[in-house]
Amino acid sequence: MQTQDAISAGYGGDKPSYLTNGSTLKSWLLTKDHKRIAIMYLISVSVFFFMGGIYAAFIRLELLTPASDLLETATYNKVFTQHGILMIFFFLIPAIPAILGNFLLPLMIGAKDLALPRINLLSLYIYWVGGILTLYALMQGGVDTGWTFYTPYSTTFSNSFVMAVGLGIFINGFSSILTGLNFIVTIHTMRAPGMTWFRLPLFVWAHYATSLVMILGTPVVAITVLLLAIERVTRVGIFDPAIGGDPILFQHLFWFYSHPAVYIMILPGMGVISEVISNFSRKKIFGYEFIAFSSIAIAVFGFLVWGHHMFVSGQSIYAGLVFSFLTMVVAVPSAIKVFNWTATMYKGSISYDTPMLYAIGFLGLFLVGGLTGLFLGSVGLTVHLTDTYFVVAHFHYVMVGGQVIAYLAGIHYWWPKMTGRMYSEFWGKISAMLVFVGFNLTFFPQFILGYQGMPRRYAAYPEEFQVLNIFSTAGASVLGVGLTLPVIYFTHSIIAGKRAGDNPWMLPGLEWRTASPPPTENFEEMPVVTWEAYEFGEENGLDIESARKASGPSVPVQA
Amino acid sequence: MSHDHTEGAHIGIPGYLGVFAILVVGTILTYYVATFDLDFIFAGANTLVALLIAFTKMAFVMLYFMHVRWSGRLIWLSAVASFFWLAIMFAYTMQDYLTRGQGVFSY
Amino acid sequence: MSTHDHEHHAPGLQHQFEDMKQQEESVSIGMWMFLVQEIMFFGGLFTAYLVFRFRYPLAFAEGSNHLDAFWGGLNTLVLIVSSLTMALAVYYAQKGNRNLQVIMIVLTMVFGSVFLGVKVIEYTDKYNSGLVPVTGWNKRTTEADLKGGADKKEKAFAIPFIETRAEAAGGEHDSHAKKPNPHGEFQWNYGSALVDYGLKKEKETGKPFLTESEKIGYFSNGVFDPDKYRDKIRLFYFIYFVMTGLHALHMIVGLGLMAWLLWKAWIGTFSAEYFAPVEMSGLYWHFVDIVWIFLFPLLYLLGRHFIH
Amino acid sequence: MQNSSWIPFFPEQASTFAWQVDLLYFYLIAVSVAFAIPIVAAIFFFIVKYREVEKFATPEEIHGSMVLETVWSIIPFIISMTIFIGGAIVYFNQYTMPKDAMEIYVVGKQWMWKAQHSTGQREINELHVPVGRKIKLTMTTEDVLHDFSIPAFRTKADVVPGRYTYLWFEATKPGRYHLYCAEYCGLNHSGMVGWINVMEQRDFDNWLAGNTSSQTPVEMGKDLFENKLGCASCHAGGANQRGAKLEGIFGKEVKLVGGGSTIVNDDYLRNSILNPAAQVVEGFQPIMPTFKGQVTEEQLNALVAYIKSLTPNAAATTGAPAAPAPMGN
Ligand code: HEA
Ligand code: HEA
Ligand code: HEC
Ligand code: CUA
Ligand SMILES: [Cu+2]
Repeated sequence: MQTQDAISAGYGGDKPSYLTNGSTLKSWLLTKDHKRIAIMYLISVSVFFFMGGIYAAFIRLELLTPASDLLETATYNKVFTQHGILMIFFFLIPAIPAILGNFLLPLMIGAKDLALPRINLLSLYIYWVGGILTLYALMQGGVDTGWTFYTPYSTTFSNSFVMAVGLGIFINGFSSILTGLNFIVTIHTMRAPGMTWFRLPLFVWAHYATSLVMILGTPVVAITVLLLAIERVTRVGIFDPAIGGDPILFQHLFWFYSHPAVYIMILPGMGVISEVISNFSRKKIFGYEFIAFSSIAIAVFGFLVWGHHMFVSGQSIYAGLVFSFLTMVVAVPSAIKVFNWTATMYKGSISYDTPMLYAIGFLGLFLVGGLTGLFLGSVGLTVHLTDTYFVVAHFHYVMVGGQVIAYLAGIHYWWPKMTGRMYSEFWGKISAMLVFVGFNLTFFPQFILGYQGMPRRYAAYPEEFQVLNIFSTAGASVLGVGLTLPVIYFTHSIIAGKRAGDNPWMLPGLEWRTASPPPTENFEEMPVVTWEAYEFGEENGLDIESARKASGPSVPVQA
Repeated sequence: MSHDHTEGAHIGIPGYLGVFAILVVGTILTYYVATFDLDFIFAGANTLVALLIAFTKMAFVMLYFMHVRWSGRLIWLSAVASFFWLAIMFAYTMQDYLTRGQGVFSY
Repeated sequence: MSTHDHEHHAPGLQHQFEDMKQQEESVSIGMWMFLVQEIMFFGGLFTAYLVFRFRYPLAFAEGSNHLDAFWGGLNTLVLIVSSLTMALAVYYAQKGNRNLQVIMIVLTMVFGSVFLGVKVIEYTDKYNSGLVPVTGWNKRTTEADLKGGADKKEKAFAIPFIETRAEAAGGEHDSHAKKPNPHGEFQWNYGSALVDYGLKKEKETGKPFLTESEKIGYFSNGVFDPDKYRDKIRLFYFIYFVMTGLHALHMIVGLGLMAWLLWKAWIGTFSAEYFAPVEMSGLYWHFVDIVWIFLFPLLYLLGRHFIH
Repeated sequence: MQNSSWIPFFPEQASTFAWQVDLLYFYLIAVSVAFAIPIVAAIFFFIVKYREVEKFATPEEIHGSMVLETVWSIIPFIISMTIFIGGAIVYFNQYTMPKDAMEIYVVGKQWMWKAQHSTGQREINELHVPVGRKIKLTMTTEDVLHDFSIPAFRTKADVVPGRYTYLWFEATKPGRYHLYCAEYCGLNHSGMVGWINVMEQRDFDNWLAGNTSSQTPVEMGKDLFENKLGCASCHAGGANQRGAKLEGIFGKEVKLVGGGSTIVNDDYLRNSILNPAAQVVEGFQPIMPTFKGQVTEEQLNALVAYIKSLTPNAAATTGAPAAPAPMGN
């Protein structure tokens, strides 16, 4: 089919790119092309992110003053619950895997598509159904249980739309399961000739580990939410203490998934960071095998530590000790990664492009987030810290400072590949700075608040906490501006951005060896891989000389 | 990866019938054993026997009906891994219930 | 090799694959990953079962004794037969034998339906004897219904020609305890034989027989409390219904899958080269069978040895 | 206030194991700094030193180093074990219940804390304890999960419906410390706060004997209303309060749910406190708990006196003068 669209095909190709191969709504909604599905995910996930962000803005505004004056407690409770639910289940979990992973996995391993394209499309539809159901429930009145849905409040006491939202999360879970399933199959069976396991980009390894967690963990939260829903409808169930049930069992089942899920929320980010650090230092990654296996180790050991969310819940105190011990063990693979990333930059040729700025930000923020995770894993200390703002600060450092920043790094990094156009470097850097500063200003004070004892999920708090809360709210405004900028310059880039060329950064990865944006079948010819991962020399078929001429003295800055 | 299920007919009709017979015998056996009180061996012996039979039956279904015997390493691995993960869930949940309020921490 | 203009695909080869082998391998790994997912899904329920069985063993045994092991056992056999026919369906598909393939799929569906039919009988029985754990979901009976006795029997929601064991045993088994149930609440009219047994054992051996949780869970101020005991049995029935209910739901999905497969097989889609859908549906069917292989002893047989 | 410590924004240490928790905290901060500073320094050094000088240069390859990998796996592991052991020791101290402790029963309830001393005294959202004595709390809840949390003592524990959980501490300094509910429990979770009053043993004995102070009835009522009984958590005034407005009601007529109305007088007030569900004011939910058995006659009188004082010239608007409060002096 010959579609002559306004956007011309990518450079070098005489065939339409995936973007121009059909422009009807149907050609998008019924596509099996992983790249189009990724773009649709990008749009949907962004919507959820901004909704979650607006809730965050309301949280911060309410906490500007000690009394619950802007929002009444009832509203506040719904606001933070919905903030957590949207951000975790509908933004952060799908963010990197379903957008960047979907788009890049086949490209990186030299495949025409994911192994099961129809399942991929199905997972998008499931995500939409789950999302729309949740949004509908939020509009009907929302939920106020906290994103953790602890029983018996959620089963018997809450008057909000627990069922509907639970159902939304249940459905959405299957989207995540199917994505993970698809990735595992694809990585096993779809690698191009010569693409051995140890030539895979670390992004792929990270997604492999993530997919394991998705498959092994997500069904458990599905059944848990289902049991909760049944109990809510029938008014009888295994979590009901009145008949001998155990509310703490809910916590076990919930965290069996939700702790590993925090690794769903960081491993893909770590994959992105491995790519960015190595590629923008033009340096082979230090300790490839260690980074690859530490991802798997995190995924596996991550299943053994869920009880660290329940140190004061009334679980056995011995269980607390065991879980604390294992929590310490699982921190080691993360440490290995951090050290290897740092070592990679040694003797590199480091450029300061926006993705790299984000990646460096990630290193610092994940360090703080991870180290404070150790505070929380140290059981005697957590008795004091749990359910305070220390926890809130910890998880925002790893989730926002970690995964969201990695996600931004990745979006900037692969933007030219996805759209064929450059974004504005100048504004990219400004926004990276604003996000970094705003983020720290928002969440660092919360560590101090937490140690002082300010409990989380409080609409009103004692006056002595106000000063630090004002800092936090101020920071959130800066952060909000920093996060709004990309929307503007990315939109501008789609309309009027400079053409990027196929390989603007002269990188060796397979994804850079096809047109930008890539054609529907990804590669003109089935690639044959003869080089190791992260080798930057000319001998690997990179035409560096002419690229240098074409790119001019430095990266063009345009406003 | 060696994955050769296209070769078809692994154990033939007699083989399938044989497995079927084992499963039926297992079912009858598990029912029959359950009516005896085996607690004199040790508490919970009945449950253990029932589970052993169930596991045996499962093994036959998986190996022959589901062709795991002729499948690649990855299939074996995923079968084993899923039980391993179940074991994690059981073991670490139960370590809470089994040790509540005991020892130096008893109240 | 450039493949996009490769028009001579093998039947059923999808565009993203190079050859049939790659496709089959992908589909099979995908299916197994799906099964792993299913195992974890049921795993959550088995954990719940484990926890509460560990806490209230006697209540669970007592509850289990009022499930009908005959029907449960029969259903196990039925499922095993259907597993056999399913395996044979795959076998004949591999052989490219359309007719036998179709017959085997039909047989599988028949046995699957028999299984569900038996479940209906069992559920009905529970409904009639007030053993559904949800208030209001049991048969509502009044004083008058009970007094009416035998002639009122047809008023019970009964399946024609089939008498469940509890009904057959009805008179001697539970006449002493039948209480009216005007609101359809969960009932337990069968006493507490096992707790008595346990207490007797404790006296004889001097060793604790009841668990700590049981001592709290069945007694109020040291006196046996039938209401508290009933609640623990209710917990068992809750788990029973959720587990078997979800299993039955999987059976229904399986039957849908079979119907689709039947149609495909009927029009002759499958051949010795291309039969992956049959094989994959088979994997699913066997998985559902395996779940039942565990449900049967855990739910129906536990505590059976106390009867004698 | 809590910030009276020598470090700004640092909570007061007021229990025997507070210093242990703080020590662990500082140890962890030290570990964090010890790791963060070199890593961040290295990053900055590298990005400056090895910044791009030529576009698309291909620096020499370094594959990795087994020695380094081993070192930086083992060192963090050892350090993390010290953290674990430190945490375990502190945890042991926090959660081994002392045998010789004074026992207090605590019941959580949406959204208040009820405490009962072994001598029978009851308190709401307040807990009076003597300094230097081991106190063990035996806790449960009537409805959902709550969490009894005292930051100044560095301890907390969830309370779980259907069973007991336990907490102990030994306060080291007299004072007034925040008590929070730290497990989300619904609507008024953030209002489920109170105070721990640590007193010298002598004051505590006096307090137990009911000889709190020589306040006037109105002062005493105000204290009860705002602090001791937590009335103010619902009747604090403002637009969003859940309880009825009490200012200026005395002597007025109020409309009741189910039709009818009544004049607010002493008896009505008293009845509203002891048996709130009997006469529910129009426009409100019958959520006010009964205080029967929790307030002494004397306190009841003080409360009535205080509520009356919220209406200027209350005595003038009603014929009946307030019952003289039998204050002990
Ligand atoms: C992306 C998400 C993410 C990630 C990656 C992590 C990572 C970690 N988390 Fe976090 N966590 C959350 C998200 C995340 N967490 C969320 C959402 C909650 C709250 C949920 C709720 O209640 O609502 C939470 C809560 C939480 C708790 C419970 C707190 C409480 O409620 O009481 C604990 C306790 O142990 C904990 C620990 C850890 C640890 C040890 C790690 C480790 O994996 C971190 C490892 C990283 C490092 C250690 C840094 C790098 C290492 C070095 C620089 C070398 C030095 C290292 C050593 C000396 C070992 N987290
Ligand atoms: C992916 C996960 C994720 C992300 C990205 C965020 C992002 C943010 N979160 Fe969130 N948060 C959670 C997950 C996340 N959070 C979870 C799980 C909880 C626990 C819930 C619970 O207890 O149940 C929580 C709870 C939580 C609390 C504690 C509430 C409480 O316990 O009472 C606070 C308080 O400050 C907070 C703040 C923020 C802020 C300021 C951001 C910012 O980073 C957001 C920045 C984004 C935007 C601001 C949107 C983009 C910009 C615009 C739309 C422009 C307009 C806006 C402005 C100009 C301000 N969050
Ligand atoms: C959980 C919330 C809550 C608490 C705590 C509470 N109240 Fe109330 N109170 C209410 C509500 C709601 C009403 C209105 C409905 C009613 O009359 O029962 C009310 C009504 C009253 C009235 C009647 C007001 C009128 O306008 O007629 C009085 C008097 C009163 N409360 C006094 C008190 C005192 C004194 C205390 C503390 C000892 C107290 N309340 C604690 C919720 C509360
Ligand atoms: Cu009670 Cu929060
Ligand atoms: Cu965790």
